[in-house]
Amino acid sequence: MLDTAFLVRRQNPGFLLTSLSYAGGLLVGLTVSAMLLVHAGVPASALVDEFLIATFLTSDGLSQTATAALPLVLVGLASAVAMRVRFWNIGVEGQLWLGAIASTWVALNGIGPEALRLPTMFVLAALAGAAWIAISLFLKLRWGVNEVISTLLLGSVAFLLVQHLLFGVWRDPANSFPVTATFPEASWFSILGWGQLHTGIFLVAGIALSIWFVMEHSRAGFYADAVGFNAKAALATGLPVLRTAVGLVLLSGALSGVAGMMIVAGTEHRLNQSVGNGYLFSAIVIAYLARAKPLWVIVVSFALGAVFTAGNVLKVFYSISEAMIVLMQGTVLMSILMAQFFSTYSLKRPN
Amino acid sequence: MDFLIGWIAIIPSYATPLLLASLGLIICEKAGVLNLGAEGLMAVGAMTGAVTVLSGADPWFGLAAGSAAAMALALLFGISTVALRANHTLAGLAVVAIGLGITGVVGRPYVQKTFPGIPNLGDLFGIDRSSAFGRILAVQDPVTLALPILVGALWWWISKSRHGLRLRSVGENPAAADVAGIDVQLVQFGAVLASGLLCGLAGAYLSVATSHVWVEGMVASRGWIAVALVIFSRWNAARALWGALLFGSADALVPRLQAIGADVPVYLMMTLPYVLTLVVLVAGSMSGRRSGEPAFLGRVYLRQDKQ
Amino acid sequence: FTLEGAPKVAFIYASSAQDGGWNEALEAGRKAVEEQLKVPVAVTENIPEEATKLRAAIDLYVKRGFNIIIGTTYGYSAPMAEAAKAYPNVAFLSASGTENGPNMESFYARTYQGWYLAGIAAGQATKTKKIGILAGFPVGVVNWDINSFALGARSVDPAIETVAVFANSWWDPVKEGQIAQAILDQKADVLATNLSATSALDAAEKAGVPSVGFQLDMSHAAPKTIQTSVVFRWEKYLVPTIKEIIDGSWKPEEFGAFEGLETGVVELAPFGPTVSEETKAKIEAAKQDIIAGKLDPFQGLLKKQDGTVVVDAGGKVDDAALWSMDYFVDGVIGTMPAK
Amino acid sequence: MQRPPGAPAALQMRGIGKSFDGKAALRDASFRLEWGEVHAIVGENGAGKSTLMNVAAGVYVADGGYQSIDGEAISLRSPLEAAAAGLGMVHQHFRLVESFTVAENVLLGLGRKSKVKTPADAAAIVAAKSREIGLPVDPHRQVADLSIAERQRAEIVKVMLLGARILVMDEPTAVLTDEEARTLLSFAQRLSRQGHAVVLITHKFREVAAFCDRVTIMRHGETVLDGAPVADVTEADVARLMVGDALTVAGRPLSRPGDVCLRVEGLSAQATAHRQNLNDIGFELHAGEILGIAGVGGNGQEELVACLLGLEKIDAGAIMLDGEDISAARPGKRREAGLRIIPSDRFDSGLIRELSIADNLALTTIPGGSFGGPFLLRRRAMREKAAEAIDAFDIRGATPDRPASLLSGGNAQKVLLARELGQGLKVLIAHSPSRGLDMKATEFVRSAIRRAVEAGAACLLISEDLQEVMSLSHRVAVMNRGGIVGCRQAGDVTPEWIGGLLAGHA
Ligand SMILES: Nc1ncnc2c1ncn2[C@@H]1O[C@H](COP(=O)(O)OP(=O)(O)OP(=O)(O)O)[C@@H](O)[C@H]1O
Ligand SMILES: Nc1ncnc2c1ncn2[C@@H]1O[C@H](COP(=O)(O)OP(=O)(O)OP(=O)(O)O)[C@@H](O)[C@H]1O
Ligand SMILES: [Mg+2]
Ligand SMILES: [Mg+2]
Repeated sequence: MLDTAFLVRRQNPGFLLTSLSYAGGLLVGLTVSAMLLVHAGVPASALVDEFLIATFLTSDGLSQTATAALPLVLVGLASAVAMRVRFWNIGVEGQLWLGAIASTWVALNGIGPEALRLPTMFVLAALAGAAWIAISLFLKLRWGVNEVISTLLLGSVAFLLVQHLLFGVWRDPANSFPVTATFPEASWFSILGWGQLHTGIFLVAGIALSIWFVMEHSRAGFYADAVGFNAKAALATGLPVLRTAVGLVLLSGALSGVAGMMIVAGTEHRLNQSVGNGYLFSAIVIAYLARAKPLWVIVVSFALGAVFTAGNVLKVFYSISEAMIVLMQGTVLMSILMAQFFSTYSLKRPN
Repeated sequence: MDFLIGWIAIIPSYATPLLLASLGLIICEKAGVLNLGAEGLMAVGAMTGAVTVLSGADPWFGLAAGSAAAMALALLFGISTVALRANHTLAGLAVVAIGLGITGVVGRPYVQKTFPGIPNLGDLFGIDRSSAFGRILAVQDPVTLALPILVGALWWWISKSRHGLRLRSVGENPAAADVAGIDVQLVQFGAVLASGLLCGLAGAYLSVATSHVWVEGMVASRGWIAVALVIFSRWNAARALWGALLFGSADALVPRLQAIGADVPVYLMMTLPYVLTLVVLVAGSMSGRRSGEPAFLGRVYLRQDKQ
Repeated sequence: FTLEGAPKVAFIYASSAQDGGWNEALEAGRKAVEEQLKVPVAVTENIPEEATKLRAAIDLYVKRGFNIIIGTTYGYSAPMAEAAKAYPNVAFLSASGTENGPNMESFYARTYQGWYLAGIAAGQATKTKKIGILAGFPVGVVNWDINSFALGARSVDPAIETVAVFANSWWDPVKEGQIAQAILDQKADVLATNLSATSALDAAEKAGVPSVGFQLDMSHAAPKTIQTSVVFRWEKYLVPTIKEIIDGSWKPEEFGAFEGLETGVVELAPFGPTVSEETKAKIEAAKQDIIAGKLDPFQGLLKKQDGTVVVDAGGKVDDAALWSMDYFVDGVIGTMPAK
Repeated sequence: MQRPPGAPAALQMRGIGKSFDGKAALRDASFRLEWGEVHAIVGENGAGKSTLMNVAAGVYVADGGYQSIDGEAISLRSPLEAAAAGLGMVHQHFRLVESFTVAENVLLGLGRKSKVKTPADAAAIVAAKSREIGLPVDPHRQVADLSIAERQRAEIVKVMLLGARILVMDEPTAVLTDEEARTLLSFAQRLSRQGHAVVLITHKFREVAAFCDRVTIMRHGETVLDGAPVADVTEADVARLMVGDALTVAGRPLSRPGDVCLRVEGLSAQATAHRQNLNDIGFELHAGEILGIAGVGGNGQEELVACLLGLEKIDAGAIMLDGEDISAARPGKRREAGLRIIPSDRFDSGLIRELSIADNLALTTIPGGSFGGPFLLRRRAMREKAAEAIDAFDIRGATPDRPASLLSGGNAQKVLLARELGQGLKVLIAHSPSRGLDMKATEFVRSAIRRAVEAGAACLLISEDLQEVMSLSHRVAVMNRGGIVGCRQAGDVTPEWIGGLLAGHA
């Protein structure tokens, strides 16, 4: 495989080959993971019975997956839209924290009329997320500061800001733990009666479909592609390059912010130190595997949500540790990536 | 004065692991391979180093074992990115997941077990601690002491030597390197392994040299800071030294302020290393320097592609 | 409260059960429950402090017939309370939790009592009149340990000052070692850790300074210099409580279970070689006084760091005020993060 | 210095096939290079010239066929092996590391065994070599700061220094001035007379006629004429063999200049690290007129285009289009006013590789509101429009949905023409519009421009190809060191006049 001399790129791998290599990578990754699990003491028979069935074929499993997927779709989209204009948003978590802070502020202080509480939280969370990414955007546009580092560093700053509030004005007054008081119910998405799934799903569906429509069928989406692929040519052909890039980057921040709101208003109903953790990894993986395509983001988010659900089942019934689950995620991801080789290149020796 | 001496003395222990990892990443990225896997590589180094020492080996051997184990993970990264041309960003994230995961699984029986670490200069040479300089020097360890030399050597090797020229050419324009007779894949593999070595050493340094104990997740995002420092340093080993010292000194300051009871908003103070790094970065960018990013960083080279 | 069905117990941890500290102390209690009560006990680790994830785990357990569920972090408290409402026939015990109900009890230990005793040991040992303590986050249950430690030392010599630093993490041994150094640099000659990692004790041992551990007996980390550790003995609470739940005689406390030296849920680990007989006697006397109710670490006159009076002479800090303790007492040098 | 017949060929290739993922670039191609000759390879864009030589140089591995160097059969696996066998190649797309200096690039290429160990030593031999072959190169400058022509010179000097016995040059003269091309090619001739073998890929027949001994012609991946002596073929033969039919050559547009369309006054821009300064440039361009700007690349042409288009800010002066000052307007606005451009690098600032041909064709009109309103995009209409353009401009290998990256150079240029010569054109800026194109494609481009000008457009033709400038323009200006140093009616232009104006050039 290292034999550079014979490696050629397939010009048009086709749907079948691409799907096959994905499936093959997935299969190998899952097989390795299954072996790890069996090694860790999970009976092989249980893998199918409980793990597959509990995750995919029970109502509980599915509703958990759907609930977990909601913020994932949002951060996946956030990462994807920024990726479309070649802006590497490594600060998804930071913007998510800002969105969570903004919505918590609205909820705890009862800002605005009760009927408009959720919309107010939504708007402010989006603005807060956008404002946070705007710092990195400004630094990049004004002085060319690399956004990878600025979003990464600002992500840490955002988390410390959350801690500042949780250990300060928002700490639980009765117990002084870093958890805010539970929000009044006006700031909750209502439960739909299927597990913990809540009305936030409509908001997420609306957002995801709008973004799909914008990216694939609108002029803005067209500009985004042009700008992302070749900003210089886009400028030379008269496209509004700056406006497009700024718009999409701010949208990315806003989506992350809304993800923060989705978490605190949808399932947590309070803010604590751990609700936003781990979303960066998910966001990047989702956006990449979905190739920044909005509809695929939805699909991959649900797949990842299912992985979380399955992980929960394993943790609960087989005392499988988080480390093992993280290891399996890494293994599956790595094997999918490696398998791409077979659909992207072919090895052609002289005859 | 005491405050200052204590502070200065502790800064290297903050900066050393960051710097070691950044140096590894710089070598790797100079060859065009974007490496986001530092966190995972460091985790493997930290765990292996600790487990090795806990099984009775010499701490120095623990450092070596940590490096070697991280190199093994780096090898996987190399196979995926260099040989199989997988996406560097995602493969890096996969390395983080695998590194964090495997250490949690394998290291489980070794959590919170104290073991002897490497001696510091005070122990080794009986340095007189009466002067400020003596106090600062005595608490350093040989690894830290060797670092400036390593930085200097690496800087020279990368930017002045012919090997460095070859390394850089691969990251800048592999097609040019290829026709110049350089084995692009081989150089990239070497660079990836070097990053494994140094990131593993950085991780092992955390467990074996600094804390003498291992717990899951003890790298605690230091790998990501190293990734940031690489950009901060504009892929320059010498500047990485200043970056690590800057970050480390700001990081070391906050607990010391707490310890003297300074009335500061602690959590806002803790943002200092991040904000300061950003400010210096912006100041650097304002002066309009080139970013130094290797032109082909993170991209896939295939000889038979249409150029 | 009566249990429906055969008793099945589940422990849910937020991180690894073998963390060398808080979780491992609870693990010891779990093992005792398993051995002494002969009931099936399941363990789940690494369920993050998020409502969805915890709730999913609880649901899975309940569906499988588990009816005694023990959560092990304050972050579980509120979602557990919601689950308790949804499953009235399942018993919930919440370690360091804040919610209680007809089928839910939060439990914690009066760790400050142990820390007061440790403070006496430290106060006896210090020559520089400065001792130090390293802690995780500024929450009530941690603040009272710091304050009580300082007060215990001051009971030996009112001139003693206590340097307190928060690591802003529960598990970062690297940082803890570095912070330990920062405290030692302040000329503290006794070093206590309120965290699970041993690197602070290791630093103390290197510096030849007496130390105090927490949660488990940490003498292995500093065999020469450790004085003692303030340890949890959760089996003293868990075994009888779960027994009551099974018997049907359980009645959750209105404000949760909050036991101390008197039941032995908190105690001191065996003393190390540096503790003199005189000190041991002093500590034993204080311990008996606390058990007898003659001594309370937080009795008046108690002043805050800035000099304001918390309680006047003759009064004492009540339980509610303990839980919301967000200040350092007089004699502590340190920065309380935010007000 | 021909060797006696029967001596082994310097390079022999027989029955070479090479396909890229099913699409054949070479089918049964053959080539025979003798020691002591300069051998031309000519052929249309995409005929497989570069591919064949890349096979010879070890960059591509052929699917099958026989290959030998100096009589010894070889099967190359890497450029290194080719270099070891004594073959060096100047690639069509330069293999230079931009962030290195010229000397460092040479040092890199010299490999580990060379006696030259430091950039300073390398600089010395670069300077010596560049004097010897008459191509000026400053060894200490960073490649990133060099113009295309300078890079070409650096690349040639580099390969020369590697000491190959067989030298392959892929379109080395495409971006050189006539003078430089002559110098280089006479050097190549000298080399061959010393017994080396030289391959020259070119689209210019005059170079073949003047400097080459034999010529090989390729079409569609096959060799249609295998090494005939140059004396035996005429330009018409070559053209016919290359294309399969005869060419008509377009001359100057048959139109009389009208009103002033574009007026540039006192345009100045500061130099930066990557940029030549522009000083006080002024000219007028009339409707129905072509104003040619001749000059050596790197003398401010790129910068002038960037300023006219609005990609770079100007420090002083005015750009008036139809009497309106557009010097502060953004590129989109200038386009709306009727400014169009064919850039020198098609895929750098003209086309977007990854987008489909339909998208590329619609790129400039969408901001103005075509293909849907302010929000929506009507892809079907875009596709239909593209299909028409593909037909009208005879864009080979194109369908509306194929990415532009798959087009050959000539066809990519046609996409650009189809777009830029469309509605609303008033002023066309054509920068080296036929660079790297074969004869047929070149004629197509020139006649398209001619037609547009005859229909009333004004054209600023910036080119390093003197012949192109002189044969198409009504007036000719000469650019040197960031300024316009002279301007004359086409009838009064002589090569000597231009040469004199350019003489100041280093
Ligand atoms: N690496 C490659 N991958 C895919 N296709 C290629 C590659 N290299 C060349 N081709 C294709 O092979 C054919 C021949 O290309 P080649 O570059 O040899 O033509 P050429 O004769 O040099 O043309 P030009 O005069 O434009 O340089 C073209 O269709 C081209 O697209
Ligand atoms: N990768 C490819 N897959 C399929 N067809 C291709 C591919 N590349 C080129 N072609 C087709 O081959 C023909 C010749 O293209 P080629 O790339 O040789 O152009 P070129 O003139 O060499 O380009 P340039 O001048 O930029 O080197 C075109 O008709 C083009 O559509
Ligand atoms: Mg070509
Ligand atoms: Mg070619």
